[in-house]
Amino acid sequence: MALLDVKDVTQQFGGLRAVSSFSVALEERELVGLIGPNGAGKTTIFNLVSGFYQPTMGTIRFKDQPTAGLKPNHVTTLGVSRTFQNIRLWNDMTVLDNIRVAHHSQLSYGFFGCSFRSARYRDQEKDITANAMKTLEALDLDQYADEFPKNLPYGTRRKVEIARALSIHPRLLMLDEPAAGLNTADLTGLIDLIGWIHKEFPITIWMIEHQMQVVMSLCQRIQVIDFGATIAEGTPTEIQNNPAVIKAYLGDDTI
Amino acid sequence: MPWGGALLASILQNTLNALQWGSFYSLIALGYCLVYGVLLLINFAHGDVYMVGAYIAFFVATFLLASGGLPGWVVLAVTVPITMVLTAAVGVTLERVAYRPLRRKGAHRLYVVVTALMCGIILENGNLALLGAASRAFPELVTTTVFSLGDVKLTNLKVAVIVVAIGSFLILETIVSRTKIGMAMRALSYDRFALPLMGIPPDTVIVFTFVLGSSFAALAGLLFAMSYPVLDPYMGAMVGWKAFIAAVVGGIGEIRGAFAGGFLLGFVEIMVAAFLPSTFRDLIAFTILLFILWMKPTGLFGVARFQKI
Amino acid sequence: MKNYTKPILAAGLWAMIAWLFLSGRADGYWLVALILWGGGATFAFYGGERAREYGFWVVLGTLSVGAWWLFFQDRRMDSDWILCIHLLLGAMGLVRLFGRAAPAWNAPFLLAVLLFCLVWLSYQESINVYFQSVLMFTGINIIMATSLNLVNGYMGEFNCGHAGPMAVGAYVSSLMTVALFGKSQVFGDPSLSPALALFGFPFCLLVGMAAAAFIGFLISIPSFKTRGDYLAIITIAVSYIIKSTIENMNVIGGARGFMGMGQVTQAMDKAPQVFGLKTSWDLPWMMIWVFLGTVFSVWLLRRFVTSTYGKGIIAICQDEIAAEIMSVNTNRMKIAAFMLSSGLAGLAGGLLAHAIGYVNPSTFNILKSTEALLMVYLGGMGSLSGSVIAAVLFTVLVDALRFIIPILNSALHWAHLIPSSYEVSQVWKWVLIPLLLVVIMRWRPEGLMGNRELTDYFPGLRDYFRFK
Amino acid sequence: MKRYAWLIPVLLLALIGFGPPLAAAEDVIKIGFNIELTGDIPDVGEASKNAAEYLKNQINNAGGFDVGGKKYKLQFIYEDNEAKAESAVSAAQKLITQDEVLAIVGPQASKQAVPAGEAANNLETPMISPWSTNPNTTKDRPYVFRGCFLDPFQGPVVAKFVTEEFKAKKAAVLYDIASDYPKGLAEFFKAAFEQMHGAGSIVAFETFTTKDKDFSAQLTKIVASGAEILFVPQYYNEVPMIIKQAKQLGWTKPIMGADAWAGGDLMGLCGDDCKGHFFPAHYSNVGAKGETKQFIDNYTELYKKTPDDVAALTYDAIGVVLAAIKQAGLTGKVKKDRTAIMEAMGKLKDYPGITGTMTFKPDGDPIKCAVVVKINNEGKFEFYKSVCP
Repeated sequence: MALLDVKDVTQQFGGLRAVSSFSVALEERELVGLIGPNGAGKTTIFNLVSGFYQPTMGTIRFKDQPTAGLKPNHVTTLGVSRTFQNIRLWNDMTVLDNIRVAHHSQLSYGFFGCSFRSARYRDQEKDITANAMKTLEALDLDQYADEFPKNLPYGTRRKVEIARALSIHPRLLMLDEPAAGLNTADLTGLIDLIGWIHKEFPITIWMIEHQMQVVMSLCQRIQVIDFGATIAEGTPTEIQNNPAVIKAYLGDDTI
Repeated sequence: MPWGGALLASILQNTLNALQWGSFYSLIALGYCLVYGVLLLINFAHGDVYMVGAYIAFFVATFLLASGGLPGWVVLAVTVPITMVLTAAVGVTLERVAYRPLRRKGAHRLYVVVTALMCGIILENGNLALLGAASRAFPELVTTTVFSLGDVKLTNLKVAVIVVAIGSFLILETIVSRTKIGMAMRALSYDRFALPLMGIPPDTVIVFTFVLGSSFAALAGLLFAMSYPVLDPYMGAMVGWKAFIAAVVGGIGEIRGAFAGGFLLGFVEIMVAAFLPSTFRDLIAFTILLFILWMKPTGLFGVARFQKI
Repeated sequence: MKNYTKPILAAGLWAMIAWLFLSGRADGYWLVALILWGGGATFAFYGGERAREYGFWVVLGTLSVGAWWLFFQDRRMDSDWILCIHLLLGAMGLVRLFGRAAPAWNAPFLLAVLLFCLVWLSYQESINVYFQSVLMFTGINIIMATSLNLVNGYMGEFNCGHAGPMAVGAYVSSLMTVALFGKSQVFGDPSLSPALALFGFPFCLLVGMAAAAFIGFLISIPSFKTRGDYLAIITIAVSYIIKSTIENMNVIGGARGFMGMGQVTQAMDKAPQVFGLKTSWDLPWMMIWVFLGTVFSVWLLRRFVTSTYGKGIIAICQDEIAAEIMSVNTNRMKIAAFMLSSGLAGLAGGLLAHAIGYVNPSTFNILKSTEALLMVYLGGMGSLSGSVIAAVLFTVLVDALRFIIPILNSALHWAHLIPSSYEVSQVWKWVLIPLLLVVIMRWRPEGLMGNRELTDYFPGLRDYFRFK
Repeated sequence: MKRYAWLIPVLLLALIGFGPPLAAAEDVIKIGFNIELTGDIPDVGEASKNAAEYLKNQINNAGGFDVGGKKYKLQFIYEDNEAKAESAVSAAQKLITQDEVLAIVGPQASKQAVPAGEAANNLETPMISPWSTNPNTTKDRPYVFRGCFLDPFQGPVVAKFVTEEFKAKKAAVLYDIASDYPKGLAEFFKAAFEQMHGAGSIVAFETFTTKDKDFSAQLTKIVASGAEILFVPQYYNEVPMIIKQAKQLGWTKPIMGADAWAGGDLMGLCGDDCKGHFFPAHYSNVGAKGETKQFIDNYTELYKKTPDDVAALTYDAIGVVLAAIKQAGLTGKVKKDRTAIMEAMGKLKDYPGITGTMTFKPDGDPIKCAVVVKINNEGKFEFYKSVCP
């Protein structure tokens, strides 16, 4: 049984078909890449999986459970977590708070719990903080816990965002162009980091990326889409030599 | 109860009333909309700029009447441009003194909005403090003629107001969509930082926007003063808020939206007062507006700006 | 700055002591006490690190104990003000010395002493009814500003109809108290003994809060889909609808307003008789309720926004999409924020109605909402202490200008700066206040506090109160 | 140093507490004015202040006010209530406890007078509202008085007048629902008129909201309703617009006003349109004699406008307070004096005011006549008929 099972999903925005009958099945502990030219519909697929859009057609099942109609926060609770193409941290909250708030859907105390500081409130806040600090330490970010993300360098912000996504112990981690905007030195660090996460945590990683260096060295399996439809699938080496992929990226020089 | 012909006459009469009343909302809403479209700033002082316009028109007109012995229509013809220029100067001064420094310092948008709100209060009470409490009567520049079409009564002023409102809308629409500076205005609303890179000075565009908005507010103030000839310092406050509501219901930032929203609000208010118990006018009018926003959360003509994730 | 503050403060202190002595306001005992006080302060100003740390507070602590002792012994007071200032300073000293043992109790202890001082001063008529009402309006404005800050500051929405839920809270709680404890044309005789008013009043306020929170719930539903300026319109429209509805309800007075709360607040004085304790105490109960209400509001809001649960709304403000995808249930948080904010506005309204003894729908017009907005943005979006400071500043300024403008007028006339025919009237108040705000905005475009708290600027204050 | 920053406010607080007590001058009579200097109806506040200043200068220039053989200077303290209910309360409290006035004159409009009356009554200070016609202002409040007739009196006066004068059987009303005074008066008029002509004789009962400028929809309805008379119980600044718009929509029948028409510069705003209409007033400034004429002439000369009802009523209200002070005598103890003044005021018989003679009923309302005035062709308010209770 696949962890994430996307079947024939189509997304229509007015007249524009952003994704057309896209299917994928991700197994436990896989590291899969999703590539394609700009505007191919990659981020839309991520948005569909994380529940931000509801697919026009098709089904998405996570842990064998349909996610149709669920709100994004609900999907997160099931164990899907993600990062964003252009970093979306809460800039006026400390790094530690950023990670704590990501635990929001796990909170079981409500408004009255937080106003009366109930026992459950205190326990949970303690657990959350401990867990957040553990994640920060694991990613070597603990010295930034009280900094504001807006004051951090770009590479560190990327890392904080990954930490935020990772901190809630997801089963599926979706990385949307984690290497965008990084310099070469950061890039090597990022490849090591993703590899390390994949090794260290019981987690499936699904990644959109343009940097071939990252994709080729990390992914076990790559799926290529163009105009919302899959055009190729296979191991990195297979993809590298696939004529359809070359055509999609470089254009059709026969015309 | 009016039946048959009487009902028809009543509907026609109220339609005319609504067109006149909606014209004022539209004219003021256009000013809100211009500034909002360019700066994303709700210029809450706009209603009071319009009040200042009415007062300037009053002083210019009384001065001209007193000094020249000119006929009314000449005075009116001279008053219109002078009022527009002077009021535009007030609008631009507000922009220079209050909003621009904040913008330069990168203040949050809502701080500028609240500053605008405060500027409005300053204008209202400054007027009261300097000119005294007495309301003023606007001189009658053009003799009001009442035309009767059966039971429906029409005045020359009413027709003029409606024509001017529609004309202003057409002029503004042309400026914004056809001229070079209009293009710059639209560009500015999309990307404030790219515009200077294209060689267009954004401050010039902003000043032009304020000139445009304030001078049309002045026009509205002048016409308002002619139609409802009692001027008081607080006359702009309520109309200003309601015109803002109209602009938003139309879809703020859209010229067509502001125009349509103004007339819509005028229609709803007048028709509710006319055909339902007038006691519930505000209640029903605002419920209808809420319902419209519920159906179309970005207003009648507004388009939700797509946010890329 | 650093070099001059100490001498100025010390000189001011000694000048005050000298003046108290020379004007015959301090008798023998108090003179000794004051000199000890001044000496301790000077010692602390110029002493070394250790003196600064402890000496000052030790002296004040002793003095305070002395003051308490005197108070219970023979009430030898020359001035209630001296007593109260000593009590406050002494309490601060005690907190400073022993407060680390149980930091959670520091703020409640200080607030209790402050409340005692206020009640004592009003009981002794050292602060008159007018000053008491200014204090009450300050408290009410604090509730109004801080609660609006939750939505406008922390959540980043633009609610400009805060007066709407206030009106609902005011009317519902007033109708309840009058129906239960007062005689009126609408409800006839009281249904409960007026002697119970003291205990029933907070309950009625809670019902008013609940009704106002329901309005908040109604506003929050469109906020799922609608944001920004469109939501602003919805809030304005709701407040108009509320005002208009009340105006149309002739049963409760309509535009004429509703009254009768005065007898209820007077009935509170008789409360001790319920226990068979006949006292002649005439405590300023409304002031006590406003004080408690203010503390309650700030306390509740502070607890809300410092919890991870409440920080969800800050996440919505800073990036709603990220908040939604990263596990915040945005709809539920919006409901919570609007309900809390409106509920507290209802509390402010209920207290206002009882402090004035009269409600009128046009009290809750757009100007009231504008005042609330002014306070929030003057204090800074997302800063509770900023809202508190702004509310205090605003209320005090409004009433201080009553005194300042006539002085200004005569000064300007004396200097021949304005023609003798023109008088600077109270109208200038509403020019000066907004002007001040515009000037402050130019100087600090993020409001007085930005989105930081007082303790961020003055970390020393953490000794007295902590927010977490 | 920041550690001691808190000392600054503490010291300031201390200084306030130790501040010099206000020196109470012996030979001064302090009267407070709680009036609408800003807000919706600033004209009203201005007129009250003018009338008060006029009276004060008159008495002080003559050496002061004589109580029990001793001359006192008058000191008037003007507080602005911003035309807001809560400000009216705090202004009243300030006047009573901070300035320690003997009595308060104002507020003028009922919206402020009702809550301020509560405060004054609780603090046991006599208050007289010159212009508030709402019954609640004085109801069950021994310390609160008023200087004018009430809405329950004025409504029937108007109803009776239009019936007799215009033989009207169907009437229309246009009023501001969000304002206390017009609403109350409209309802009293409706009740009285329907009592005379049966239910349904008010063929149009139309409303608008404060600060509205356009009444065309309501007026269209009124014109179509076949009413013979239009009753407009509005303030002077709304009346011109209503009358103009009514004319433009084809209304040719008479329009009847209320006493608030005379609250400001009606004719300056209205011009020719208002001529020929009637309204009940507290006094008429045309054809006045004696002290009334003297007041009108002096006031007109001083402030370049004719005194309106508010000015005349305020002048009378201060006169009533002073007469009561003279009768009660002064002991120098403020609290005792206030009670004495209140009692003296209640017992005042036939006080000869410029707006007519006044005797207070036990609830603090005066027994007073109303005058129906006609706006004549010169724009003057001409005496037409006097209606007494």
